[in-house]
Amino acid sequence: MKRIFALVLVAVVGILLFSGIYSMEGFPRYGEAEVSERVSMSYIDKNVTRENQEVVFGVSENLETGSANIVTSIIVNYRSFDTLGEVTVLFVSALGVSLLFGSFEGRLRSRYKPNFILRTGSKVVFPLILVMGAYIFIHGHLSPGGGFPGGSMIASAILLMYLADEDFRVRIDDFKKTEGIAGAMYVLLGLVGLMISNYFLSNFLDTGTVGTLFSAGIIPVVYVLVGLKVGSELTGIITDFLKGEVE
Amino acid sequence: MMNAFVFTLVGLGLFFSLLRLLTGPTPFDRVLSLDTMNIIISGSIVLIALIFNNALYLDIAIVYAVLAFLETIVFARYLEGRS
Amino acid sequence: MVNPVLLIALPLLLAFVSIVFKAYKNNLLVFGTLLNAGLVLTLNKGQYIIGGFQPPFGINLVLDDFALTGILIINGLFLVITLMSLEKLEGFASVLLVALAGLNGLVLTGDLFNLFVFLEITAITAYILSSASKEYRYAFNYLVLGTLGSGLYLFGLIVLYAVFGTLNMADLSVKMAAVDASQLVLPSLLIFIGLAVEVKILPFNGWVKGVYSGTNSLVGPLFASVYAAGMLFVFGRIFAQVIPLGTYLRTSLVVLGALTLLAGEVAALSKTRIREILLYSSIGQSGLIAALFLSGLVFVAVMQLVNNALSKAILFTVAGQMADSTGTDEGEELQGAFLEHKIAGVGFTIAALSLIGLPLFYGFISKMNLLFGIFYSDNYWLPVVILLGTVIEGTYMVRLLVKLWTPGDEGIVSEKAFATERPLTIQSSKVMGIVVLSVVLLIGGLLPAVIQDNLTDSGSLLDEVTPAYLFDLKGGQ
Amino acid sequence: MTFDIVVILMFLGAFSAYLISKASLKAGAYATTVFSLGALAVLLMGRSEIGSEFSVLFMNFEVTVIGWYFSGVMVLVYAMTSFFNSFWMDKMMYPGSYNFLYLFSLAGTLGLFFASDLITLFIFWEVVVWSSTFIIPMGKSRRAAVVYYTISSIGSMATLYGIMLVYRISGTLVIQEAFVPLKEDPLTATVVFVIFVMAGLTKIGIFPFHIWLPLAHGSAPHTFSPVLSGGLVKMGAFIAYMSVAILPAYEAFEGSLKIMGIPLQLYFLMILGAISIVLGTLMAIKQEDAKKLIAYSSVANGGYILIGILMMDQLSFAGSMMHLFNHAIASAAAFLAIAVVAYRTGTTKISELGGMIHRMPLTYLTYLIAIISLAGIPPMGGFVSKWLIIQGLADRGLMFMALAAFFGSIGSFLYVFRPLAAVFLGQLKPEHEHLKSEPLMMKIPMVILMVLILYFGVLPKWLLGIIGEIQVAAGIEPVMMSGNTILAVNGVLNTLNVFMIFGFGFLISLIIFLLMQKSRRVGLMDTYTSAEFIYTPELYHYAGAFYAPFERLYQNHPSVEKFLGAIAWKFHELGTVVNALFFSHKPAVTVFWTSVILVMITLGGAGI
Amino acid sequence: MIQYAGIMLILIGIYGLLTQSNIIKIIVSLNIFELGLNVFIISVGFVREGIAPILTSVNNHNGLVFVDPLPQALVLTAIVIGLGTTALGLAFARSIYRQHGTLNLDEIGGPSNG
Amino acid sequence: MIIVSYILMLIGAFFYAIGGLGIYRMPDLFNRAQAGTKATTLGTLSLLLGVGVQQPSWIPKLLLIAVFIAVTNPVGSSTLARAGYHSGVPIYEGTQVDDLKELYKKEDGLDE
Amino acid sequence: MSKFIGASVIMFIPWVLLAGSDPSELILGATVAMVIAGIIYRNLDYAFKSGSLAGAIKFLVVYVPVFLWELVKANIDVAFRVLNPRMPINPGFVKIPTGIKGDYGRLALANSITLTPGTLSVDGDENHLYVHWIDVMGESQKERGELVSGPFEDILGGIFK
Ligand code: NA
Ligand code: NA
Repeated sequence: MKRIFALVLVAVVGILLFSGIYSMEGFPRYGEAEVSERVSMSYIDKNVTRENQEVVFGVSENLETGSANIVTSIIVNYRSFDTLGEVTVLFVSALGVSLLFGSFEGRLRSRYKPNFILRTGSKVVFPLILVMGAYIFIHGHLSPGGGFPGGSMIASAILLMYLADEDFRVRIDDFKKTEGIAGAMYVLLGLVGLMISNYFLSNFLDTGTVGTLFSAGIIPVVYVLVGLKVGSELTGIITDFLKGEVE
Repeated sequence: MMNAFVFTLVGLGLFFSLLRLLTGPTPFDRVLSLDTMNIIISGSIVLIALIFNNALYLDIAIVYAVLAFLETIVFARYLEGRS
Repeated sequence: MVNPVLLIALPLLLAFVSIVFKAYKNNLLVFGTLLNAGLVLTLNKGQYIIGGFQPPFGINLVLDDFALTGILIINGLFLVITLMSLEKLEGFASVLLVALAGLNGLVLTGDLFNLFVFLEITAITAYILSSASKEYRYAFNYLVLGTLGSGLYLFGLIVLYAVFGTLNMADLSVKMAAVDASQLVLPSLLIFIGLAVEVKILPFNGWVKGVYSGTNSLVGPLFASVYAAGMLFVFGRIFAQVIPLGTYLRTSLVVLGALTLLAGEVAALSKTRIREILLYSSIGQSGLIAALFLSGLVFVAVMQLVNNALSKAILFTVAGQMADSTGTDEGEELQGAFLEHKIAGVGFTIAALSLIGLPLFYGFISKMNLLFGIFYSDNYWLPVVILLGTVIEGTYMVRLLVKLWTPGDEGIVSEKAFATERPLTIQSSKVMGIVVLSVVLLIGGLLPAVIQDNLTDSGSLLDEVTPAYLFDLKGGQ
Repeated sequence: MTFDIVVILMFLGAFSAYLISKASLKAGAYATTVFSLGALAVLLMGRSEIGSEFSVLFMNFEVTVIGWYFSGVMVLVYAMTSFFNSFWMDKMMYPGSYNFLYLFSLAGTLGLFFASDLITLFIFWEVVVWSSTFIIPMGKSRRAAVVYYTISSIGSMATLYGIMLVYRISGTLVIQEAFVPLKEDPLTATVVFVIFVMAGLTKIGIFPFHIWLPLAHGSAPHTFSPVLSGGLVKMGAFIAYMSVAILPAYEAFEGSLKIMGIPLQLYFLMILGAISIVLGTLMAIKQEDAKKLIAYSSVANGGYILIGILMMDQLSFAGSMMHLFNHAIASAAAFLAIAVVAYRTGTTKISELGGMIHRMPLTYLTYLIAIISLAGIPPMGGFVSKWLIIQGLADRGLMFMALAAFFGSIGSFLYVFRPLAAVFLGQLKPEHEHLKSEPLMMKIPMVILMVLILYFGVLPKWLLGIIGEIQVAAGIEPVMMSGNTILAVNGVLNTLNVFMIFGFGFLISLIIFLLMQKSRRVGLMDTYTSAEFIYTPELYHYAGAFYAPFERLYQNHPSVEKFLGAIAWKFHELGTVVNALFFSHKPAVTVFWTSVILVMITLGGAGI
Repeated sequence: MIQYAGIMLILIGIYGLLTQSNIIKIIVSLNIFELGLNVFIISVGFVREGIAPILTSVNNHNGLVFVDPLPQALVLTAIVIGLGTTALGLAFARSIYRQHGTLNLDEIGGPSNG
Repeated sequence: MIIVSYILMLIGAFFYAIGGLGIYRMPDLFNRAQAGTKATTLGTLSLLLGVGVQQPSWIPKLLLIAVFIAVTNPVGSSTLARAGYHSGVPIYEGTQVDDLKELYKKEDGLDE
Repeated sequence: MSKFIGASVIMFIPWVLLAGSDPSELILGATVAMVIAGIIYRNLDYAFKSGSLAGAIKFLVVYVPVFLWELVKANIDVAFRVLNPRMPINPGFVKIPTGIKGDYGRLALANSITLTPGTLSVDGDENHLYVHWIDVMGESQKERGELVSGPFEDILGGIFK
């Protein structure tokens, strides 16, 4: 009865959502977004602060943001304040988790110990995943991905090791320090921008040539920091969740 | 033309795995079929990279493969010993 | 020139540093709150751009009078409350630093999506702080509703982006104003619901009871004054300045606000536990302030907001302290509790009276002004609701006050202060904080110009309803 | 000395009394007395200041005749009562705060009656309400304070609404100007009038807003009941005066339906006043507590005052203004007399008392005179003012009101007699055998009040002179006097002659009593019944269930208390419902409501 | 289409929140809701024939038709935020389980604090 | 060269199909795991090789993927099979020998 | 220290595969490898021993081709079984002895068994592997061991001593 009632209610909500959204004047049909009428056009053309006619991969130099990945240029340049906030969300969630499980000791153990196949197999791919993570956040301005996927890869590697080896234990203090330092450096980087060009988080480094490794100014630097931070934060969360129930 | 053949076969693989995913009967069977599908999907991403001539998809394929493995292990360890 | 982004960046920096130097995190918190409170005094109004990208392309901070009032209240009260209850920090120092940054970001940002990010930061710190009561089911409920709410906010925001192609508040408000308001009911409503969860508007506030009724002397005042103020400032920013409301939607939402006011006050009347009374009173006040913002009465809404924030800081500190030290906040068991803690009692009384709007206290000035404002907007039913609310609020507050001041059962004068086993103790830091806040309420009531001058232009973004109607405090003419 | 300094000094006085009390309780109480007397002196000397204006902070004042008169009445009561404060200091939980709040509310009344703008008026109104609210629980009932506050607050919030409405329409808060536009707008004028008068009614305790009055007056500290009953209820009269004289009601309601020349709006209120007279009298008769009895008599007397003010004429209005004064001092005197008894015996229950005349004859005399004045029996002041009111009513042909007023006077014999007989006359209880007489400091105010009651009953000329000024200021004809004779349309009243006649009769009966005394004093327990000794004195006492047969007549009457109590309970239940409906630890509840609201508002927006 | 699928997922999430009393299922419902929202956000920026907004040696200039990159950036942020809240929610779930021995909210009493 | 590439890719895709079919047709978890794992591993290797023939510059990354899958795919299946056995998934009734039983009996005995 | 170097090298190899051999990438890769190794090496033991390199080469040159060939055979076998309407199977869990020591060697063996015809490593203890065999043959452990892991046991034994 409750379910039927909920179903009816949700159906009504759905009908109203659909009709409400699609009856709005100017709401684009699917696939017909007018990017040229949105702020995004300037991100694609990289001409928020100066007039660019053309941006060409591997050729254009010294643009306002040198990231070949336009999404990355938004995440770490045009809207990098969001990203700082996002990092903070993860930071504070990890803090919350560790506060909740702060008194726990030891590790959760399952009934069956992982065998050598899983343990060794994981150990073999572990460095591969770690490096993959680093690769992703370092190349965030050139390829899909960036600090968050990269950091997540690092944390996945740690999670894998936890699952594969009952004796595996990260030195969580090292990770906490990494997390704190990376975060602090992110903010400091922003403050340096504030001092140099009067704008917090401004891209004060040379942005180089679009498409090359050393380009995009502070973007790769930020992504490295974000990657390290996210990686250590997620590791912290995982470690906390796997803590035992002993108090 | 060749691509069509290739994708038809890939699709068949996915389809049968999906059937197993739906029929089970145990969660392990479902995870197994999911694992298989994931491998097939990472391979398909590589194929897409070839078709779009864009190496960026290779990175995605790797990440996908990693997450697929992790998923299998997580489920396996989580389900182990539960009947 | 001090850039207000420091109000966000420095607490964040200290938060990150605090997990590296764990041993010093409480010191870092005190340092950070002091630093922020000091910085607030040096700010200049204006627009501050992040990253050097002009809005609407980049994110900007808007430091107008409205925001300035907001961060003044937030940073000031944050400082006082933190210093009052340092012994209750437990592990929360780093979380509090993030909360401070988040609250400042909420009030300062000029970008709708950035607001979503700060909303989440602030909300998550709130979820964590609400777990201090160890009543995790309430914290969980809050988390679910808060997340759903911000999801709906994001939904509405994306619909607006799809139509208008921008996320900047100023840009969006101009573009939205050019469109028929009836077109925008759905996204506006979604954004409203999103914020209403945090602002505690009925019926989106199911979490409040569980979370507020278990708060201690640190978390209670933080939630009821600082967080409430931050969320209400955002609400005011969005609904009085960014999103143009059509007559239909405006009326519906004002009615919701008024219902919240009445429901809150009526529910408070039926309660006997002090924190429960206060939490329903908070709900009622939120409804009132939201209704004022929705009516476009920014200035008076801010006044009432300030009054509520200052009063609730005192009330929840004392109530939380009662619960912390005696193990109960049941009014019956705390009869005559103020007999031995007269200063705290006087502070509590002043706060309660100011909340009701008694002359001599700041609440009176704000209540007069808000009534003038509403009458001036030719709304004659809302004042009836507000005044009825005041009668109910006064009734339960008087009931509570006489209970806390006079021991013994009805009709029997007893020397025994109260029925609990543990004695009520109040630290001197709390007493000092209470005195400071009470004095502010008194100054605001007797010399309103002192507070008033700092608020005068808070409604400046809304020229058409700028306070022509304002009660002239000099002449009453 | 100008009044702005007085107002400020009184507030400062309040603080200093608090501080002095911290050093010595007695000294604090004496300081309170000194400050109150000082305020009274300044008021009396400052009659020449009438017409001056001043401002304090953002508040504006003007000294008007009516304001001066009301404050005079008020401060007189405060000053007389303050003599008693020192005796209760050690019985109070917060003696310092008591002195503080006492003077604070006194200062509030000054500001209230001198206010020249509506906000200032409201501010001081609230100051008085709140300071008295916190004094009441220092007596024996917290519930009384809450009920007192709630009813007062309904009144003050209504006032506030009216003030805002007036300001919205006229754009000014100055009392003399704010109401001007209303004359053109009878509908709004009616709304404002009803609102203001409602505030007034709650304060005077007119039916159906009277329920707080016996509770609060009966439960307040013995030293504050006189102020509440003699003084503060008059605030309501002031508001009623404003609504009728300043609005002005007769002009605004020119076009209304009229009954005997009274606009319907006013006539309806008069009926309420009449009901209050009857109800107050009936309820006073059945009270078991002396303080409650006087409290109900205040309800009845409030009815007289209201009717008189609403008349806005030469006689009734003058009578009402005069009754205001007479009732103030008489009820203050009566409460003080009860306070003396309570101070010595510790109780105010009629059935627990008796024979007090043997221990405190002066108190007996005070009570006797006060209660006679309250009942409107010659030759006391109360008689003169009631006579004037009834004259005015009869003149207009308002026979229902006149009848009610007459009933009130007759009925008051019944309740006047009772405490007189049961508390002061009869036999002294064994435990009261060794009671001491009243202290000197208590005698002073009682003597002063007694003298005033008698004086203004016999020689009301000075008082009626001031009232005449008020009438002139309000634009009506002043009451006419020739020597000691009040000239009314249907008759004249020479108060001196009345006094002579009554004085003569009293003298004769006194001589008979003294010369032909046959009775011998017997101890209460010095008797036996059916060969059995009875050890509980109450059983001998004829004060309990005094009017039991009479009471049976209205045992199950529909009661306003029950009705309002039911409303309060409904609010309480509503709170529980709100709580149960919306607040839960399950997210689903809120998600449900969220969906419902989403649906409702979007549907409404779509025009469905 | 994908946009409709997004809204449907949002509705399924809401349905779950309305009907589920198991904490884990509530968290899952919330995640479905967020997933739908993210799909919707992405769909709002979709341009038919548009390519991923990354310049490569092949798609090498800004004259091409890209899909709107901004919603993608926003979604990345929203996903991470969702991750954070989910982690915290699960932590609460574990704490609730420890406290009450069940994950079913129906079996856990209502207000009792204090 | 392109022909070689497509043949390799076709082989890969063919084994994907076989893998899927195996997963579907085999009678119990262990037999399904057998079929699925071998087929998809070879399928992937073949497919990657085919792609590498067309895009030689991608070979390092393809190699990485290949190694990764060759290592993890059997590990995953093995882990899943063991977990399934521990959970008592139904075993094909034609199963003749079961040496695992004694191993786990011993382990369980130690555990409990 | 050897742990650190070992970890660094292990990290560096995939980087090169991912990022290519551009000098700037190589330098960056070396840095990254060392940074990650610096954070994590204490938790791991990729100790760098003499002989590791030789073993790795031997593994690549000798073992991998055999393995690939076995893999192809296995798949043909699977294809036949799967496509055969009758599905001729005769499964069982068998215990087989192994002489190979060391986790890596045993992993290689286990994986090889999984990927070769008809067998799937399920578990193992110090000296044995437990294998799901789709078509059980042989009677004794030894005999079965020969059948299942014969070709690999020798090669891997030579590499992982
Ligand atoms: Na990102
Ligand atoms: Na982001």
